[in-house]
Amino acid sequence: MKYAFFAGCKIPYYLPSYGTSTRAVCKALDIDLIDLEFNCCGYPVRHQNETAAIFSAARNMALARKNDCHIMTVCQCCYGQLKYAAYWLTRDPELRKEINALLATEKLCWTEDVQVAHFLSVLYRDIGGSNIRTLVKKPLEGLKVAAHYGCHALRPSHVVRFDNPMAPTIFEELVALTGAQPVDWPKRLECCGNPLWEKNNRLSLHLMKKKLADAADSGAQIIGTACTYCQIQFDAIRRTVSEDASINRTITAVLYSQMLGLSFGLERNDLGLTNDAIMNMING
Amino acid sequence: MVFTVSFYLALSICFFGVFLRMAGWARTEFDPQDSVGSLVRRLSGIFTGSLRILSSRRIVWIAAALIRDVFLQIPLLRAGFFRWLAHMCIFYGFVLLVMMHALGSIITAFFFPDYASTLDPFMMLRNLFGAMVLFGILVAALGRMRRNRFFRATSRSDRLVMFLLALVIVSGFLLESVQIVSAPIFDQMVDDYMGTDDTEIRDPLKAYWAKEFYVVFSEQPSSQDLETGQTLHEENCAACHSRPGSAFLSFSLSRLVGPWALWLNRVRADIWLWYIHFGICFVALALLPFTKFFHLISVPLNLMARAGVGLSSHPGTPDDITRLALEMDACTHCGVCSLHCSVAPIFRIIPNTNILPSEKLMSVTQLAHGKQLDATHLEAVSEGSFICTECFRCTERCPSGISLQTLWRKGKQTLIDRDYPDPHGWVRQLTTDQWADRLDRCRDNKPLCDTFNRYRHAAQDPNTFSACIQCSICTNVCPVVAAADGMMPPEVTPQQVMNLLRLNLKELALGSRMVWDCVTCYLCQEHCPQGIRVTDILYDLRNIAVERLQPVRRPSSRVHPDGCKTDDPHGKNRNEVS
Amino acid sequence: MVPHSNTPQGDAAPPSTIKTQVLIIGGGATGTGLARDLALRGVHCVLAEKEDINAGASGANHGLLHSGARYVASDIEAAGECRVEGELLKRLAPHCIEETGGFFVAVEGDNEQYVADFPQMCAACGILSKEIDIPTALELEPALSNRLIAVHQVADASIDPFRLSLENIAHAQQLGAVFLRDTAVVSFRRRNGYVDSALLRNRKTGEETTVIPDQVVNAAGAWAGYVASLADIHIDMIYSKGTLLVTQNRLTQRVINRLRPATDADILVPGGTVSILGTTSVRVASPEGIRPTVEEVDLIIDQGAAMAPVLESTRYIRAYAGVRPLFGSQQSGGDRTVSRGFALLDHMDSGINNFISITGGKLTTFRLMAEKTADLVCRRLGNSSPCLTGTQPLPKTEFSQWTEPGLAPKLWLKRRDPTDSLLCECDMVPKSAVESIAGRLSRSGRRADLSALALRSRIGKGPCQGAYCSVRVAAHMYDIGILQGNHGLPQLRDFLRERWLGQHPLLWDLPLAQSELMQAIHCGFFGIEQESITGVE
Amino acid sequence: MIVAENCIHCDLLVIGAGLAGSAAALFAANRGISTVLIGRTGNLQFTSGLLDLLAGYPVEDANDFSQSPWESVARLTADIPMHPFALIDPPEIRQAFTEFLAFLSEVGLDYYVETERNIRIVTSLGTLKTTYALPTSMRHNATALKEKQPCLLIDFEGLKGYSACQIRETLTRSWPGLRSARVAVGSGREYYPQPLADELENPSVQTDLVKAIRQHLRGEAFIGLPAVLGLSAASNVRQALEKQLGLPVFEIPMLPPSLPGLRMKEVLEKHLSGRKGVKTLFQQEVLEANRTEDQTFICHAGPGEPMVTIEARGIILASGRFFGKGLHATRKGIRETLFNLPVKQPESRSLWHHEDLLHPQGHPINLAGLETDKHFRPLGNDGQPVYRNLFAAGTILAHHDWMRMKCGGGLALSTAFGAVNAFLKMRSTSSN
Repeated sequence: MKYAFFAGCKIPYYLPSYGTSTRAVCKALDIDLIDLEFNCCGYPVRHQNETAAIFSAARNMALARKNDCHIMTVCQCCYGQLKYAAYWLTRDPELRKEINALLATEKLCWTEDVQVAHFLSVLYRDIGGSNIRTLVKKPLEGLKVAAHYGCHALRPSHVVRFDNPMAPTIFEELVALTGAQPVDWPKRLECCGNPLWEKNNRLSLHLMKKKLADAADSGAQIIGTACTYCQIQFDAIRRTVSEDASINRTITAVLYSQMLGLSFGLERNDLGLTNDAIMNMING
Repeated sequence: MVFTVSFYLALSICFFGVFLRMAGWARTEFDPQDSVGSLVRRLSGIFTGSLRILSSRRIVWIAAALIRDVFLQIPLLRAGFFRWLAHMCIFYGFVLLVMMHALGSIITAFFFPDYASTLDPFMMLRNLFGAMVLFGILVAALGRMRRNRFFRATSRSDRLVMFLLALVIVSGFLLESVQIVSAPIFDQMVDDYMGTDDTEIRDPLKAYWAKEFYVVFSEQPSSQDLETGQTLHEENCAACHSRPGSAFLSFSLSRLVGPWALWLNRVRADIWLWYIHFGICFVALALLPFTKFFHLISVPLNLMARAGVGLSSHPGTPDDITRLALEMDACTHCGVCSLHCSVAPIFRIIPNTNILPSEKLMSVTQLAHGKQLDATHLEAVSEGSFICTECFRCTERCPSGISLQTLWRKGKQTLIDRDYPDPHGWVRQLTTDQWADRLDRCRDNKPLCDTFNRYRHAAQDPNTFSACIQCSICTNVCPVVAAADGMMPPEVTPQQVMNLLRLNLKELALGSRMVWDCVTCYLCQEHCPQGIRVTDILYDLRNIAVERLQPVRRPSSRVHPDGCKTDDPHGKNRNEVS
Repeated sequence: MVPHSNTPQGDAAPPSTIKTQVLIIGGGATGTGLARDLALRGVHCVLAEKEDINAGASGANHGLLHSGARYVASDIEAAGECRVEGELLKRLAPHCIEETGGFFVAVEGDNEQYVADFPQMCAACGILSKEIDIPTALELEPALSNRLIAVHQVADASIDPFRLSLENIAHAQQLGAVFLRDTAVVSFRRRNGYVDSALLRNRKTGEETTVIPDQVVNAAGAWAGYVASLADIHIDMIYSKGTLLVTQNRLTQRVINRLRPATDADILVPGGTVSILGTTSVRVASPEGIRPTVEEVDLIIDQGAAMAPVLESTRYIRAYAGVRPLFGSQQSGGDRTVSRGFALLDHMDSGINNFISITGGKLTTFRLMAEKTADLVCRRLGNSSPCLTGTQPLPKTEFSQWTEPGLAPKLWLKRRDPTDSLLCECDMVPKSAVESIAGRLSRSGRRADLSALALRSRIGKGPCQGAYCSVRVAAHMYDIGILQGNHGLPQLRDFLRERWLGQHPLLWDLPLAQSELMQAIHCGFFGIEQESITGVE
Repeated sequence: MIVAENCIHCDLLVIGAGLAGSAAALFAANRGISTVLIGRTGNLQFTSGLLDLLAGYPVEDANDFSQSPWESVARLTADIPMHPFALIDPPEIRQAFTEFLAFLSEVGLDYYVETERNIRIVTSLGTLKTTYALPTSMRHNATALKEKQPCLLIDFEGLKGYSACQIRETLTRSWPGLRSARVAVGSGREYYPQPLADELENPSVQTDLVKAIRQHLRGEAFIGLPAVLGLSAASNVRQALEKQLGLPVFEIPMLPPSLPGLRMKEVLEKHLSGRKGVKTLFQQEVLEANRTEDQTFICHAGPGEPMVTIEARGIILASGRFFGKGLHATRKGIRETLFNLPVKQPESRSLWHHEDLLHPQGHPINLAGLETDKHFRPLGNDGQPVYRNLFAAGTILAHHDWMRMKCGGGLALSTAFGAVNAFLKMRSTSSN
């Protein structure tokens, strides 16, 4: 099984560990990841110029098509944006013509046949629970995880088609595979607040706070994420606002790829796993 | 005399210029907010800093960088073989020319006491090095012609530099070729070294040189006694003169000019060309600090500086700023960054060159040097800067090792401090009704065309929102509305935005907190019992707002009575109808 | 909070006997206009309206300020009046008028001869009309049918009749006139050729008032015949019912008239954020209990769609019907051919010397009607002061402005008061607006009820037709004390019932679903249809 | 997972995720039938959260509280043999309630029933609502009303559409013991029910609220609050308040979309999806349904366009009425949206509604819908079931005006119950 690995813009500089851990895990599951020089998915520019956003997304998919492989993203926002573009490109011939005309100058062309999948759905759909289970060497016994879905993978459901938008189960099931125990938390489907970071920090943090508190109250030890932005929000950004006492610090955010890697018994360094909290939780 | 004077003049200009450039680094103050020290303080900063590093163990790293990055130019090799090839040919070709030829009397003569420029192997090597440089320039030129993305990276200064270089070399070759055929020089030499006017002796030599050295004489020598000529040659000339054939380029060139040789000799072209050749060399030397030639100095310096000391990701200290200045000076505008930039494709839709790092850097540099840019330009820079997603690719790829990522962050901060933030920033400066007033006052009352049915006009197609049954579920599930307590209220709720649209009061929604604080979590859209694309509509309103509010943001400047920007970088994206 | 609104004596009952120079009956455009006209001449008058402002035809019309072009074929005189009055009103009452301009459009199959003659006919009446080429017309009005054959531009405009009458009466009151809402005439006392007193009764409270007038003006519109009969006077009236539909969105920028001899559903008038389509003309026996019917709705839509196809698919939020008071010696032919000019009757022939009836006419000429009437009245009163309504601009009052669509949200956002929440979401009417209206009403002696508030604002006029706002407004009325005891439910019922009359003929597709929600809430859940639902027997 | 399953096989496909659909899915699952539940759950938010059985009959005295609902049902079915209730034995109706309420309390949403009689509570309009099963959070509402106990009604600053004063004023003649007061939560800015409920789950906010309420207490025996006391943690919120106030606290249902409905939606969404044997496809719809020779239904479903194929041996159609989009009306008439089944309806549109919104008889169109045989199988024009394995349940059925008869909940539950049993019967007969 092969996929073009769509890392997105934030991983290389802001969250390299997501890249390393994903690669490590995929290696173990022998998914081979092809590296193409993708451009930005278009999500960041959508609020400013939707055409630009759709064109960016289309170009990526066309690039994958040229190298005939499908795309695997690890970021909910990239996933959402690519899906969104594909959705409208499929339904709006006028738009498709316009975009393809632009792509033609680079000898590229967008067509429906490029699939865009999120890391989680690749695991869930292509690999399947049973195959993953066989690789779990060191189950994360007793680790209580609040699975954080991330908005743009779930909604708008008719566009992204990731999972049941009102009662999704994929992430919890995948968490369970690692031997950890998914907890049920009321705010699991809500926003992490990152989209407003550096735009309206107060609001951004407020939303993060509510989620952290809710996860903690529901007895979770860590928040499991599968999105670059969410992870950055819950981890890096939370650390930058150390002065705000009202922010819950007991609970940490861990990337699902890292959890899975650990359960596979991979070295924490190969997973770019720096925070000890989770190690202690697992060992103790 | 002329020669010496002009040489020292050029040299001093060069040194002065270099000093100016370095002083420039020390004068750069990026962001008015930073406290940068005095010129002296910072100049000393440069030297003490470099001394400290050079005396530290870091020296090893720097040496390594010198070899890897400067001598072998590995970063360039990563950027592309032909770039590397061109640079290697030009750089080493030229350096060797300078050492063996220009400074021949000093350097070469030191190693080979019987050095003469007209003697092999030197004559052959000189041609070889010259050829290398020319070849390099050729490759570079072709490369620049070939390399096309959505824009041309090549600037005038690029052309100037290549042109000057080529001129130096070509003039050299021409000079040499003319010298080969030059009878006057022959006569002068004979006068100098044999000191006899006896044609009995002169003519055989003349004949021999005419035959073997291709000198072109006005009148055929009377005697054709080549044996005598040869012996004479071996006695007097051979010590300093190899056969011209080994100067392969100049020689073949001399065969070409042959037909006009007599005339050339008569006008003493050799002398003119001599002046021209050196003239150009000195000009080039003098221009070095003021043209792209300077990257000969700045790039290696930067590469070594980088090896010497890392740059903090949030530079603020005077020395940091100095470093940034050096970084910016190290840009050769080679365009590699723009080739790999992950938002560059957006330039296809938003034709704003400041989206492309290679171009944006120039604006940022102007910004850093405190140049007064007009509002339109600043807005363009701001747009470009905030479209950047900081994916780090440009920084990884830059052959000059510029830490662009840091520069971008710094640039954004500077723009914010100069009141040119991204739309999220400036829209918040007014409340939604104030924005509506602004639009009103600019008499821009043309309603947006409501006949679109395209996805991207969600907010302009009544069919997308008129199914609203006022159930307020969108508002109930909205995390932004819920979070409003204690912070600025969202002014209007999602439902109220839908109603403003239905009431044809779009302008009242454009600047609203709801539209700009929306976290795009799509809860409203997902829960709407009528399947209204609430979030998509909010997105679309942002698009419209960016387009329509930007022009009226500063009512004083650049606003026509009809509320359109005087120059509009992406006019093609507007969708007002008159 | 609203000043002296929560004091039980909010209902300041009017003195049981009022002496006045002129008693005006009927609070429509003419009545209110007359009140202002007289007041401006320093004549004291009492205006008695059995329901509320514009309850009759004045409130149930297109809100079209005619350029006159519509009547050039049928009624040259009326056409001329319209032209003059229209221009006058645009100058004097701009805040009630939107100068939209108008199109007369003919589509394939329309009477070509009429189309051909139209320009001359306009010219004959001095009405400016300009031919527009079809592509331009379609560009200006994309909603128009692409089967157009001719388009002429005229100076039609849209007018807000409620705002107009509210401003008129407000100004009259300022100048000392008395306005009695919910007050109907019960009887006149005739004594030797004069009506020397009139007995009035309040429909809601039942309290009676006697008015002793020098002159009586019967401006009861469609009810003029009935009112006259109370004074044993007979007037020939023709009642012509017209039904109109309100769309949810504004479909055109201009007034669109069908360029053909006047008939059904041939005018589409933009009114702020909506468009109004109409009308029909059906002869009815009496002005009472006039309701739009399903058949009329279908007829109007089918006809209108020929002019603007979007009318077939667009969402309608309301239908209403009014009665044209046509004064006429009965003629053959449709009621549209009966003069749309007005009739001023002095009833001398019936042996009464201080009773005048003004009837017929149309909204556009209300001022002229008022002027002529006032002239007669003044002549009788021996008052020689000239009419001022033709020169004095109509003043703007803060509390009458709330009928303007889209105004409430603008002011609301300006106030930026986070506690001033919207009670009506559809048209974005905030608490503050409700309070300003309620305050004014209670100052003028009557406590506001839900319907009165709605009449003077956009409440209940949006797509939800009162389903949500009724509850929110009622709750707020209790909070600020203008509702007490268990009066809330009856008012809620009246309000929703009244809304329903204009709703039920339009219930299919989305509106039907929405009305289902409304019934689920109000009947299924609150059970307001149960009289004894509060357990208070 | 959606993307994966391009084809799902199941015994029973329930179309419509409203109350009837959800109940049907539950009953089916409890009987070991592999079920797929598809539809938008949104409309559950508009339900009051109360489960009516039958408030009274005939509708004119639907407020006659003295009647036993079961007697009313008997009388109703006698008079209107076409009414859906007439298709089920009363014991089955009881069973449906028991089973459904059992499920709700199992997932933490407790209801209160007085099996033999209706319960009556106060609404935010000050009207009295007669119902059968009500959330325990409203139990004391009924008690207080019955005993006309002195009672303090609280409303919130910024919560529009709810006025404690209105309730007091409206009821005060029959219930003098009522007092009302307004308190502020947080900054007192405008509040919408759901965010407010969210706030109230926060302990510190609860303490503030209790403080505020105490100041207004004048020895009342009960405290009535708008139905916004928490969403997922509703019961905790109420108990916390009662504990701190030392007084029974009750909720007063208000203008939908309101919390009681939302709580129901939440638990149904979450716990039906988690339930063994049920697969939920929320926010999707069946776009096209065909039938093979062996009478299996092949349904193409998805969000707006086909994405998954469902093979089912039977279908229960619970797609609701006009608001639920199970029925659709044009100017010309009413049709059923999926199978285009014949819809029993008045001859012409002019007969759909009365001129009086509150006409005591209710509007004829509300009696329109699908007619079925006694096994809940929709009838064709020939009076015979259209398909032997297609059943209908809920409000889409004809001959009931739940809004006037106040029988919505009972209708949904009992018809769902009946339809599932009918499906079982059908399957057992077809299998042997």
